[in-house]
Amino acid sequence: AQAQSVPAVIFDMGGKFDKSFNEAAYNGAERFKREFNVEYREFEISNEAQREQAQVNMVRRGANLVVAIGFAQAAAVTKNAAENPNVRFCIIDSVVNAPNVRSYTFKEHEGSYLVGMAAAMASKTGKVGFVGGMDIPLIRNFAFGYEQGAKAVNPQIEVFQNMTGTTPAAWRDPTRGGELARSQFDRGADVVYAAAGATGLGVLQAAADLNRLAIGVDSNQNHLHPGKVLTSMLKRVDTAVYTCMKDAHENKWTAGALRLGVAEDGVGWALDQNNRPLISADMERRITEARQKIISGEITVRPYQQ
Amino acid sequence: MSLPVADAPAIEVRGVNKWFGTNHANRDIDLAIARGTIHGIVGENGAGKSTTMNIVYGYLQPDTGEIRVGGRPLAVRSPRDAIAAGIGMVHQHFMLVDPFTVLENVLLGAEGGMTLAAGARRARDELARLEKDYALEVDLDAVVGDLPVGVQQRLEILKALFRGAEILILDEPTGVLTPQEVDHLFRILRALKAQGKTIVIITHKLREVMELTDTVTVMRRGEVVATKPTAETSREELASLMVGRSVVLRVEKPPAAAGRKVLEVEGLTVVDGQGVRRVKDATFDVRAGEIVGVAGVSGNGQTELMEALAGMRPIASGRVRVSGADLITPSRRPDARAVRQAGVAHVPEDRQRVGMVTSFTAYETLILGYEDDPAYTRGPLIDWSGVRMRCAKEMEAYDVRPPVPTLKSSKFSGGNQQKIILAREIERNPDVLLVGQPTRGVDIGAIEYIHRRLVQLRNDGKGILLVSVELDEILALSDRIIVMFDGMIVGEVPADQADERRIGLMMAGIAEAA
Amino acid sequence: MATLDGFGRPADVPWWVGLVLLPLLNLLAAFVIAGGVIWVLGVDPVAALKVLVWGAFGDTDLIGFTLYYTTNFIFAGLAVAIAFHCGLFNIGGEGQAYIAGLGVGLVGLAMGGWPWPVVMAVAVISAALFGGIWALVPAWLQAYRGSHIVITTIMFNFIAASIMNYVMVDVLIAPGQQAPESRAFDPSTHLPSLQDLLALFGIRSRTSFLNVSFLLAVACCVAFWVFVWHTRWGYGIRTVGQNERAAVYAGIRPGHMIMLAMVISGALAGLVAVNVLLGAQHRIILNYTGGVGFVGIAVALMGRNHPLGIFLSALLFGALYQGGSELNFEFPKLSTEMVVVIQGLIILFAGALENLFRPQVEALFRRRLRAAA
Amino acid sequence: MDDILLTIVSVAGATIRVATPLVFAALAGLYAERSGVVDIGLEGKMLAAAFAAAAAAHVTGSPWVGLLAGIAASTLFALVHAYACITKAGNQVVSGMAINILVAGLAPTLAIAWFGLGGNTPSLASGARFQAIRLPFVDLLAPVPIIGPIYAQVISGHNILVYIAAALVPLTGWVLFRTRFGLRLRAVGENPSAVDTAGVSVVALRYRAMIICGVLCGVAGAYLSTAHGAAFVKDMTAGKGFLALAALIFGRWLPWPALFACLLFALTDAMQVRLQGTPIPGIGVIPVQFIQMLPYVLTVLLLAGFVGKAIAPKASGIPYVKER
Ligand SMILES: Nc1ncnc2c1ncn2[C@@H]1O[C@H](COP(=O)(O)OP(=O)(O)OP(=O)(O)O)[C@@H](O)[C@H]1O
Ligand SMILES: Nc1ncnc2c1ncn2[C@@H]1O[C@H](COP(=O)(O)OP(=O)(O)OP(=O)(O)O)[C@@H](O)[C@H]1O
Ligand SMILES: [Mg+2]
Ligand SMILES: [Mg+2]
Repeated sequence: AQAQSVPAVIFDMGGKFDKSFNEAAYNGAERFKREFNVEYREFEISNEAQREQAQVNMVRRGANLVVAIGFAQAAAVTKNAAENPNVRFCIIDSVVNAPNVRSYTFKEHEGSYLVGMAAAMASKTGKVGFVGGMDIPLIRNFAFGYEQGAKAVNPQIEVFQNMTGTTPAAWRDPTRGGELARSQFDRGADVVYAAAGATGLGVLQAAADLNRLAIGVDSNQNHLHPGKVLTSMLKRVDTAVYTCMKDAHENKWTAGALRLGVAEDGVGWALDQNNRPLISADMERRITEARQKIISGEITVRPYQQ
Repeated sequence: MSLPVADAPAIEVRGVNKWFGTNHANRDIDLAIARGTIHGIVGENGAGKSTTMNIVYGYLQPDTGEIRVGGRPLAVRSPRDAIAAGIGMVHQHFMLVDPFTVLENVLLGAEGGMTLAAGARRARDELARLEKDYALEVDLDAVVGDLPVGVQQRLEILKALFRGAEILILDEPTGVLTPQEVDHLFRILRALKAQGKTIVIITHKLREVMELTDTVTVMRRGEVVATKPTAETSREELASLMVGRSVVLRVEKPPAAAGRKVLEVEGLTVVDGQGVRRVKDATFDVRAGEIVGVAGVSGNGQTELMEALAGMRPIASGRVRVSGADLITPSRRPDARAVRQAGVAHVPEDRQRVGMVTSFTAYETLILGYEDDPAYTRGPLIDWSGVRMRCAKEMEAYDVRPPVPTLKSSKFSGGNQQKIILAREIERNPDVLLVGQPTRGVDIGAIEYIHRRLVQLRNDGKGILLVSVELDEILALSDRIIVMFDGMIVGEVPADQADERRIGLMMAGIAEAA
Repeated sequence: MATLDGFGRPADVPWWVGLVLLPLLNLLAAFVIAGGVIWVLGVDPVAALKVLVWGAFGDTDLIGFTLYYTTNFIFAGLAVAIAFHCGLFNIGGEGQAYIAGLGVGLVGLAMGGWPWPVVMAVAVISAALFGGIWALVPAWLQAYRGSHIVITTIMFNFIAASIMNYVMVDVLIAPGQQAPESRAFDPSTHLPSLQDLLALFGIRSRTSFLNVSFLLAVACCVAFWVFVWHTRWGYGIRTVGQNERAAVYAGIRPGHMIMLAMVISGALAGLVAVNVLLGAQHRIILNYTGGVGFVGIAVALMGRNHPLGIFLSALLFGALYQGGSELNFEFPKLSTEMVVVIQGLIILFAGALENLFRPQVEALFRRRLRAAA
Repeated sequence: MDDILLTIVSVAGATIRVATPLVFAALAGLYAERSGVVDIGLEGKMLAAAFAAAAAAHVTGSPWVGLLAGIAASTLFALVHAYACITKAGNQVVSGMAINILVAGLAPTLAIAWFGLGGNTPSLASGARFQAIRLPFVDLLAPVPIIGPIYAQVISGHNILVYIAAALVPLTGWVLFRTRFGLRLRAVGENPSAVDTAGVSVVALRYRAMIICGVLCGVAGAYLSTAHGAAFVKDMTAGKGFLALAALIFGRWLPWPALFACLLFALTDAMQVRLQGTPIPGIGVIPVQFIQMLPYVLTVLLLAGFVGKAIAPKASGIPYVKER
């Protein structure tokens, strides 16, 4: 018989309650724990040099499934997966090709396309903004999809873009995020999309302070400032983490790379009572239509090319 | 007895003991100072004079004992209590804030209110009165750092009087003054006494004690050894009380046999970091086999002159030749090492802050400046065991106590530190020796030794340039005397024609009165 | 001791009071306060201490990790100490080590296929050069422009971070990858781990990062001792550090010594890169230094700027780091940041509050000595 | 034309927001260093205050309680520094550094233990933050060209702490040069023995200065996390304490020049946002990293170029000991 699965989750910097990316992963892990009544070990990275040793420590403590949240852990996963062929690894947001690694990536550009449409439709000034976290291809992919969505609604629209920084610190600098958003609002933008982890909280805050609109990311952030968050681009990290843990538990786990888009329900947009008043029926209809067309292939959203 | 009789002494010190770490600086001090008198305190460096008076002033706290003012015990926990009791003190090192104006310095601690404006107005009136009464003229709006020391001292007295001092303590007030300024100070002090104020004056200079005071106390090694009415004692008696034995102050010195010029200084000008010209166009020379003394009130460019000659600071113009070869010119970077290698040794005036690294051991101090000398090195490494051996030998020869090469330099007393430095500089057999303040803070025994050593070096045909603010020392040792004032060499006098009065006038910048 | 008594005044307190007793008391105080913080967080300090000790020395892997961190801290501690000897407070070890990572990384990337001893030699030189040059600029500014080295080295930490970012993100990033990391070095360049060496002592380890750099660190301790106390440059550096005016008097150029000390300091800090990148990570990763330059300050202060002391305190900190990282697994409330707290407390007590117990302790000894006198 | 005005107004607004904590911290440093205590622990005290303020404001929902908590935390560390440097004659630079490191570890440790947010505190609700204040006459002046928008967006619309910072500069100038405390403070930084022999306690003066320093750093930190930002974030001071120190040096330990130095640093920071991705004629797009290092490079250049010769209060950095 297969040994009992002993899962471990390693969150990346930002922590499991970042209201965004890591929190989504945390929710997935908690759902697994609730449904299967299986405890898991967890660890939050607090500096760069820790990642590899954190995974090693989990393995030493008997974990046979290590779920690594965030692309930054890819290198460590590559190395540790090779050294521990009997341990299963999951990596989110990056692809590691190894017989004992399952990789999840998302078509962020597709989800961003949908919220880009929402932004363009909600904008009265014809100017919208984007605040990214760390300046990496992944985040440029968000921006690229967002721009395509906005242009699809209003070809004349102006899209301001700023990245918060180039280090992982860019994921957790809400003050700077707020300043970046303010500068975009000052230039006339009235909707700003934040794809910046905890930094995005500052963007949402600035929008609330200045009575404009923001778009959240990863988790559903509509509730953070009800009426001020137009919508959130959902990235189902929770589902990914949950299925990975569940599959391992049920012995259905396979290695390989999974790429989740709108069609797989891996990305999407959030509509709930918090933003209901902001989304007109017409907006909802057009976004839903676009979603269908992406699934059917009628619309192709181009990913960002390096 | 001409002393005014008073019911209670102005100040009484009873059984005061003070330790600095393991150093017993004051031992069972008992002292009474009569009201309306001028009381002198004499003693060698380190005898504990300043410590006692700092305790009276509340600046230091005694370990045991008590202070009485006007017969009543007074808890002086801080200078504030002493000031309130009518005590004022002018410290050995002035307690002034250089960037402040005179007025701000006077106001400090006696502002007369939360804001400055009102107090300042009142202070101006009061100060005008004091200045008139005691001939203490000072420009209230001048910046203190720019004032000459004599004026700074007047300011210190003014500060004390402004705070209503009835008892004034002066700690070595004359060390930095010219003879003429000393006269002025003494006139002020006598005027204060005439007003009924009590004055305590600490000094080394027995002549001043005899001239000014009513009573004198002698301290030695932390103890009071005697208190006498001045009229009933003599300089000789005081000197032997201070040292604990009778002393010979004169060194035996055969006539000079001056030879070739070993050090030639031409038109030397030194400008400091602030752009002030410290040495102005100095020209002189030193011959083999003679001692040339540089007299002057401290701060008139002697320090800068020595440092420039030693290669420690750049010169603005002029040149310096050693044994006929150009060594220092304005275009060359100052290089103390090159100067040393050219045969110029240097005993700096501030031995602890310049001449040694106090945290180094004695043997490490012994090679300062010579650490790359082949005699002390083996390849890239320093030959420490060789250095230690040599150090032990030289400590023996120079009577350094204790003769322990591994002892930290800071653990030696001032005189012994000086001997280590002398050993280092002399034993390298230089042609020229630059010596600054060789006996400052050194006790009489060591002074005798150092003076003998310098004369011996001169007899061996070395050229010595001696800087000292002690006129007595200059007169005792020099074959020729040059006088510096305000960075200029204002005169040169052969030793046999030198007298104190004449050199004093030159030191004050008053041209040759010949 | 007796020699001074003969001098008429009682001697000072014995040497070991200042060198051993007081540092230990200070260390103890730091740990007591740290224990208090742990207790406030709702964790039993004794239990935490047990985990910490087990985490540092509990098995051979853990010892390996401890010694791996010790290696870093020896380099960083020596770096801070050489600057201290020159009277300089080099807070820039972090940036110097980081920039040196570029030097090591370029060697690692370019020299694939070469035998490791050659790669290591070149990498050591390259690391020393990069780190040394990065330290040279603040040194020059301090020596000739009077800019305070504490502020400039800190600014250089930030500037180094920006430059390395640029290099990592825009130049060296491995193609097709999100994380700003270079591609992995060729396996031929990897430094041999010390498992084999430890096996000689009967210690068997599987996966620690410990590698030959540890031996380099030990060699650096010896070289440091010879350099500082037995060469004229060391003499010059110490003279400038203790008394700059005496140095000028002696003909030692303070500016030269400041630059020399800082170059060596930067070079030593740079060697951290050899241990981490060539010995363990085998690629350049962002912020790989993780505060090691700051730990160096604590190590140097604890170790009284002497290589033996630095070795011992680096071991202490290595154990703290390794044991501290295990703490988090056992007590989720105790983050690895707790180690930074302990480090700060040690700097506070061993450095700034070094006189905390001195009066009382010395008085204790003096009372006896005075009575004897 | 409108565009340029808009940019200027927006950059000026950002400059003021970014400069405020620098001004508090620089003035804090001014009091400390004028009293003769070098304080490179401004950074750590700000960070401690930022954490305490955010945590307290989150728990109580009141920014004022947060501010008090921030001030208390910062002052506590100021007193630790004072005890080490004044009472125990310790090394001031080492003490400051120890506090920086201690707080850099302590704040996230407590944050993780209490909130589990990877070292951050939860986002504050708007009621728990200092809100923007609308000054009177904004609407009245709105139609006036140039002055209208400047008044509305540069002068008005900041939170109360910004206005306090602005008021503190002249206040500090007045205290320093017109009051008894200021006279003594300046004196004790130049020559503590002069103050001591004048019957004024050096220790008490320096402790008082350090308490003021602590309070001001506390406000600076609270501003970061409860006014400008809406949460404590690990390492959120990011060198601001050192920039403030550099501004103080550049400002020759005087309040007005220090203010201008702070504004200069803040301006480079605000410009940085604008410059991102904007091509500069003749150079092209400058990589963000190089723009981001501007304030730090500027600090080094200023220290090297202009203030190489600035004269610090003479006694600063040297412990005052009467008995060697
Ligand atoms: N603040 C201090 N800390 C430690 N030791 C001190 C201190 N002040 C003085 N001493 C020591 O106490 C002793 C007495 O010093 P004091 O200054 O009272 O002597 P003095 O008689 O005034 O000498 P001088 O003529 O040089 O002024 C000396 O050995 C000195 O080294
Ligand atoms: N600040 C100090 N730190 C340590 N020791 C000191 C200090 N001041 C004085 N001492 C010790 O006190 C002793 C006497 O010093 P001091 O300079 O007062 O001697 P002295 O009696 O004047 O002798 P000399 O005539 O040789 O100068 C020395 O042995 C020295 O170790
Ligand atoms: Mg004295
Ligand atoms: Mg003496």
